[in-house]
Amino acid sequence: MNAITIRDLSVFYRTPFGMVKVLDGLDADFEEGRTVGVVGESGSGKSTLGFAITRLLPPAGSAKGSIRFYDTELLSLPQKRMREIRGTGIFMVMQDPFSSLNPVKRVRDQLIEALQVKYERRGEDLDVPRAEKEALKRLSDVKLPDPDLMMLKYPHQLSGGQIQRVVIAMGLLLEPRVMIADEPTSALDVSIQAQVIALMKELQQNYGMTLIFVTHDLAVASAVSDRILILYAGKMLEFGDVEGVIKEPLHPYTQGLLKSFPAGSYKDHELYSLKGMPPSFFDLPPGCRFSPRCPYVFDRCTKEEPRLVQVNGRLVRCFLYDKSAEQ
Amino acid sequence: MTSLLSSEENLVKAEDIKKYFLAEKSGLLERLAHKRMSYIKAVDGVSVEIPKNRTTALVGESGSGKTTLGRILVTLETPSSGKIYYGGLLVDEKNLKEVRKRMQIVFQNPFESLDPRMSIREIVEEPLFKLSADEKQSRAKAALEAVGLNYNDVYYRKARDLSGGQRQRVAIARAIAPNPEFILLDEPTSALDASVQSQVLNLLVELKKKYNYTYLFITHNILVARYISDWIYVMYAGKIVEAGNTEEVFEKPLHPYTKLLLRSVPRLEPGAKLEPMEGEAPSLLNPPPGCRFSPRCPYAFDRCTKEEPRLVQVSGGAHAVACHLYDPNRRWK
Amino acid sequence: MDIIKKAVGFRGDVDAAANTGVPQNLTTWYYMFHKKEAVTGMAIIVVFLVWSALEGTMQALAYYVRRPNLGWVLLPHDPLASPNPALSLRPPSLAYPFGTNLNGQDILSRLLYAAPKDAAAAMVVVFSAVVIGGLLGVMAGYYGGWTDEILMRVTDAFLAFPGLVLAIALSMLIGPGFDSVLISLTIIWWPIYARLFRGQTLTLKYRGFVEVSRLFGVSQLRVLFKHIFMNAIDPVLAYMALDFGTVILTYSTLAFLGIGIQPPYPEWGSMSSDGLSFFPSAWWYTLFPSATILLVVIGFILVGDSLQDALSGRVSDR
Amino acid sequence: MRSNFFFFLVRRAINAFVTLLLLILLVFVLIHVVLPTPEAMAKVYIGSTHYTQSELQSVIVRYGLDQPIYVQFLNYLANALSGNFGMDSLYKVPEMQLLDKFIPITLEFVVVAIFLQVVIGVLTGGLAALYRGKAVDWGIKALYLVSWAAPVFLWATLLQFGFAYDLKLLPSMNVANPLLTPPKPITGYPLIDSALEGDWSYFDSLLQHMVLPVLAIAITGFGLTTRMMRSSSIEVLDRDYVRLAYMKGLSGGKVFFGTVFRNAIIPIITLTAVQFGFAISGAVVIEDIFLYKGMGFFLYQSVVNLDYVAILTTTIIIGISVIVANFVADVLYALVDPRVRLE
Repeated sequence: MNAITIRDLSVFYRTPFGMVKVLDGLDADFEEGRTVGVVGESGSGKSTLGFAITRLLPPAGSAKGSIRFYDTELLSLPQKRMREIRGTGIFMVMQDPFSSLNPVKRVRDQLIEALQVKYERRGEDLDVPRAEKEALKRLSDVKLPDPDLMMLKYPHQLSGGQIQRVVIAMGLLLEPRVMIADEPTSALDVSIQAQVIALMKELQQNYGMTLIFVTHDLAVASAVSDRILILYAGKMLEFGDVEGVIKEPLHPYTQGLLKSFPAGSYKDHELYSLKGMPPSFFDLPPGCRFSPRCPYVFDRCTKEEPRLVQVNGRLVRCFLYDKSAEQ
Repeated sequence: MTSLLSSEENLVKAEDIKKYFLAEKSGLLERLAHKRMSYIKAVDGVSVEIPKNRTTALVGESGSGKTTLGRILVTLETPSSGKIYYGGLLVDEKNLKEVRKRMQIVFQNPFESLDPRMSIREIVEEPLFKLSADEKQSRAKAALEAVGLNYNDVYYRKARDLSGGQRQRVAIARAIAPNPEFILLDEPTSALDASVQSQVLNLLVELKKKYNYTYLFITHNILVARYISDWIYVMYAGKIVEAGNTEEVFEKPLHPYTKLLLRSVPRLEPGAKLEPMEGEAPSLLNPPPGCRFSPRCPYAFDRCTKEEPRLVQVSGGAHAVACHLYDPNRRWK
Repeated sequence: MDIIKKAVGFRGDVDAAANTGVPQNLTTWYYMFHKKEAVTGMAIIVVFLVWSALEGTMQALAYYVRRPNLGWVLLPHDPLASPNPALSLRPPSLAYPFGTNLNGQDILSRLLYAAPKDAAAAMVVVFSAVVIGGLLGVMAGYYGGWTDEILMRVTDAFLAFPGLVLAIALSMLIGPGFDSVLISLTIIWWPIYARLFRGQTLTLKYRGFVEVSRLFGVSQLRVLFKHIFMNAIDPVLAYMALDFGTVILTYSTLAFLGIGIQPPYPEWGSMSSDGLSFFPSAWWYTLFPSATILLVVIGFILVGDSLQDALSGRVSDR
Repeated sequence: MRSNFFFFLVRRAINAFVTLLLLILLVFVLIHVVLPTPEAMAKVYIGSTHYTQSELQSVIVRYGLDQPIYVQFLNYLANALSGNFGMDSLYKVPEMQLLDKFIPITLEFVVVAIFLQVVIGVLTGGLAALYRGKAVDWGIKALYLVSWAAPVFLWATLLQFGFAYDLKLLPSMNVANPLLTPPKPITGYPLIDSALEGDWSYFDSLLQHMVLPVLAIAITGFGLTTRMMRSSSIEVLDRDYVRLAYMKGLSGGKVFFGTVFRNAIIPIITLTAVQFGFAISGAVVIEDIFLYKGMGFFLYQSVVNLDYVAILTTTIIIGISVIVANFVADVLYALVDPRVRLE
């Protein structure tokens, strides 16, 4: 069963220079209880995806298409119903820990706020001592040292890793069915990143949550996820099981990314590097968006936009695998 | 003092560098109130050697003091105590200007390190301000072409109108234009996208081969450090915990921190389990007694919390570690 | 292309979108010319400034060639005409679009005649304040320590005087007249710029390009001017635009209190003040001068607001 | 770390005091730049054009005007700090005695006006931010533009004519009905005194007379607050913690009042201290128009009568009140923002 089903999703931003389409015709299924790593460089539209699903796009953004949460169509849902899905249905962990928590409120109050929402939805009254106990329990679940001290702190007194744990604990309190993590570790140190990743993986398994893990780092994605979705300039280029994507990548972009991952020493080999840089949304190349950087580019790539095709149980958007006749 | 690491000729040498920052405002008022001053010990007694014509990597997580140490080595910051030798010469007030001419720096964030109002040409020509206009232009041109930018395409543009990768190339061009010997690269690729990062790494390798620069490459990414460097220093909480020939350190990491760090780095291996170390880096205001890694160290024994380990050589000089586990006398102490 | 990034609101995602190859200067201008408020504001300001330049030149000419009537050849009537009871307090008509005052002088002509003085006041005060405040603020921020401490306490002391009150006291002490108003306004105006520049300097001085220049051995003067002052000025620009309006307001209020340009020369504030006693019946007498002030100040605020959005990139709303 | 908050307070208090000293120095310098000779000073102290040479000399000796400049400054400083600003040359009473009467009147209505202005500004600003880009936002923008860009005297005049002369709803001038006997001064603040003494008819009259001047100040001042509140709210609305608050499933109202408001209001505190200074400036004009006999009115009269001593004394007093307002704002700021308090 799919927890989230996305069909033909496009997201637009109004800018002083006109509209830009940051996600273009995205189709993707996120199966219940599994982890999907959404990987893309800056400007690929990866963060936009999370905000589109939770309908928290900035005022300049608008989404078209269909996003279903189990059987509920989210994009046409009235604000009030959407609110009821946020929190207990879908929860999101933000990228920058240092702006993730309200700076003027104690951790305790921010956690209890979340519990209030949960109890309200269950039609129960909030019992503060009980709620506090529950919050404490969750804080120790996310392996925060001295949870009772943590409860009384203000966000600026915590480290980035601690804040991400508090936010994850908040998510656990709400018991969401889908958790979206928008680069939750990119601001953290490697050793803390490993802790957070291990924690998320463990919790995802224990609670059977569906996890959408957005990241720019293919290695991080491969460490957490079951499936990997590669985004490039607003288009999905490849989607499949992590084994396949990492071991035998199909799309030239995925291949390039994997090969340019630093390994070994400069004395032994030169790092592979893709030429050029990701395109601007205002000036997208014709045909395949990756074509100007692609080492295998041929005529058709610059003329026609490739479709998604299925190869070995994976989806890939590349003419190398699309044997259908030229239009 | 004998050489710690190698028999190679050292370009820069620093001895027992300490840098303490005041942790809070200390005005007249606090002094009158006899408030005890607390210091952040960003770098606490560190000695490094940077071999000539080699790339030395300085690896550490945030708060390890790696950036502060780097800034001290290029004289951007004055150490609280300690000595720096540049090409065998003790750096002091008098020869500061001379020494500075021979070193350059590339910062992490290319959005911060280039003056947004200046044209690329002005930026690259700035360090050459003593030369004639013609000379300046030809040097700037050569530098920009060397980093793979087309002079005629970019010289008139403003830094803020370039992409991250291009800006970092300009920053490198500015660094190489005055023909330095020593270049400090402070996380030059961490702000860049994966596909652009490898371009810049390759460029740096290529430039070094061509011009024989000595690099000090500061990074938090241990895999990048491994790729680019010949020698490596691993810093933790203001101390150097391990140092040595890059290959050796990666093949046979000795310090528990280095070992655990290598195991926390996600690799491109699906299903590989990360084994994170526990806890967080200590506060530099009052670091733990003894070894600073001891609270997180799975092998810690009682001596670790009492006595600070010194950086000592192992395996014949190309590898050094600061850990009591490798002290042959540990049982008796 | 910060504008686009901020316009959209997310940090990472539009980075690539931002890289359009369009220079940022152009984006700022593009924004300014595509936002209705900004265009309205700029239109008002351009009309005001062009007229002031024109009329100001005529008045200067009139002064140098000693032919006073040159000063009002561009105006429908003589703004300084000698009192004529027959024309007194005429309501707006075709001949006198804004009516006449007690002395029978044309209010429109007097408003137009006074414009250059307002424009000059705004320019002189704001620009001198930027130069003085910029110099002191950059120094305080860059050198820090006691320099900073002393300069900031002095600015605090100046800022503690409410502007208008200090201006009143100062122009009383210096003596009446246009010059003394300009001097006293400048004296009260620079501290806020010293604050602004200091704040900017504090963030700029740790930026990579400043540190690198130090390493190069670039002269301190060049670092202070080229790298710090020039970069600090961008965010100050929007504030300056707003401030032109504020100076005009304060200048008019002083004139309203009878400080500054003395009769018979017209000034917007004193014209409103004169008209007050005839308000309900001869409404045009005080309303047109007040409305002129309102319009010009709104022009500056609109431009300042939009400029602030454009420069800081805070355009996430529309 | 409470002690740091204590140090913060002490440091701010010292800063305020140093600023005060500098302010007095500034005024002293001003006087001496304009009146460089002892004779010129003495003439001002005498306050009339009819004096003999011996009178002039006696004034010079009495006020120590022939002493070295630093001694004069120290004397001036000592006097100023003890509240002795000398005799008023016009009224021939000590300056403080005059101001004692005028200061409370001005403070009373300015404080009420500031309060009103902050309330209007915060509400409209928050509303505009919530409905940014919509009609509400545009309406509020138009409103605050007109309020902000209008010279103070325009609104005062319109209000006076509209409500007092035309509709005859409210009194057009004075602090209170001159036919009523004012209450005995206890605190010096008429509003408080009349309430304390139960003189409700006087209280009522005070309130009625206060409405228009308060409105005039609040109307010209709230624009700045609205603008600041709008932009700070928009900035806060764009923060991740607001998205997280929505993410928890909180309703829009709860997110706004629980999260956005508390953070967006922080810059308003500093602004309000600045606005207090503006309002006192505005009071000079307002009090002149409404013949509201407070400090501003007194200042204006002194300008008309070229009463230098009174002008400078009033300036110092106003400066002090602004310094105090800034200090209060600093403290409030630290109380609202834990990042400052616990740093």
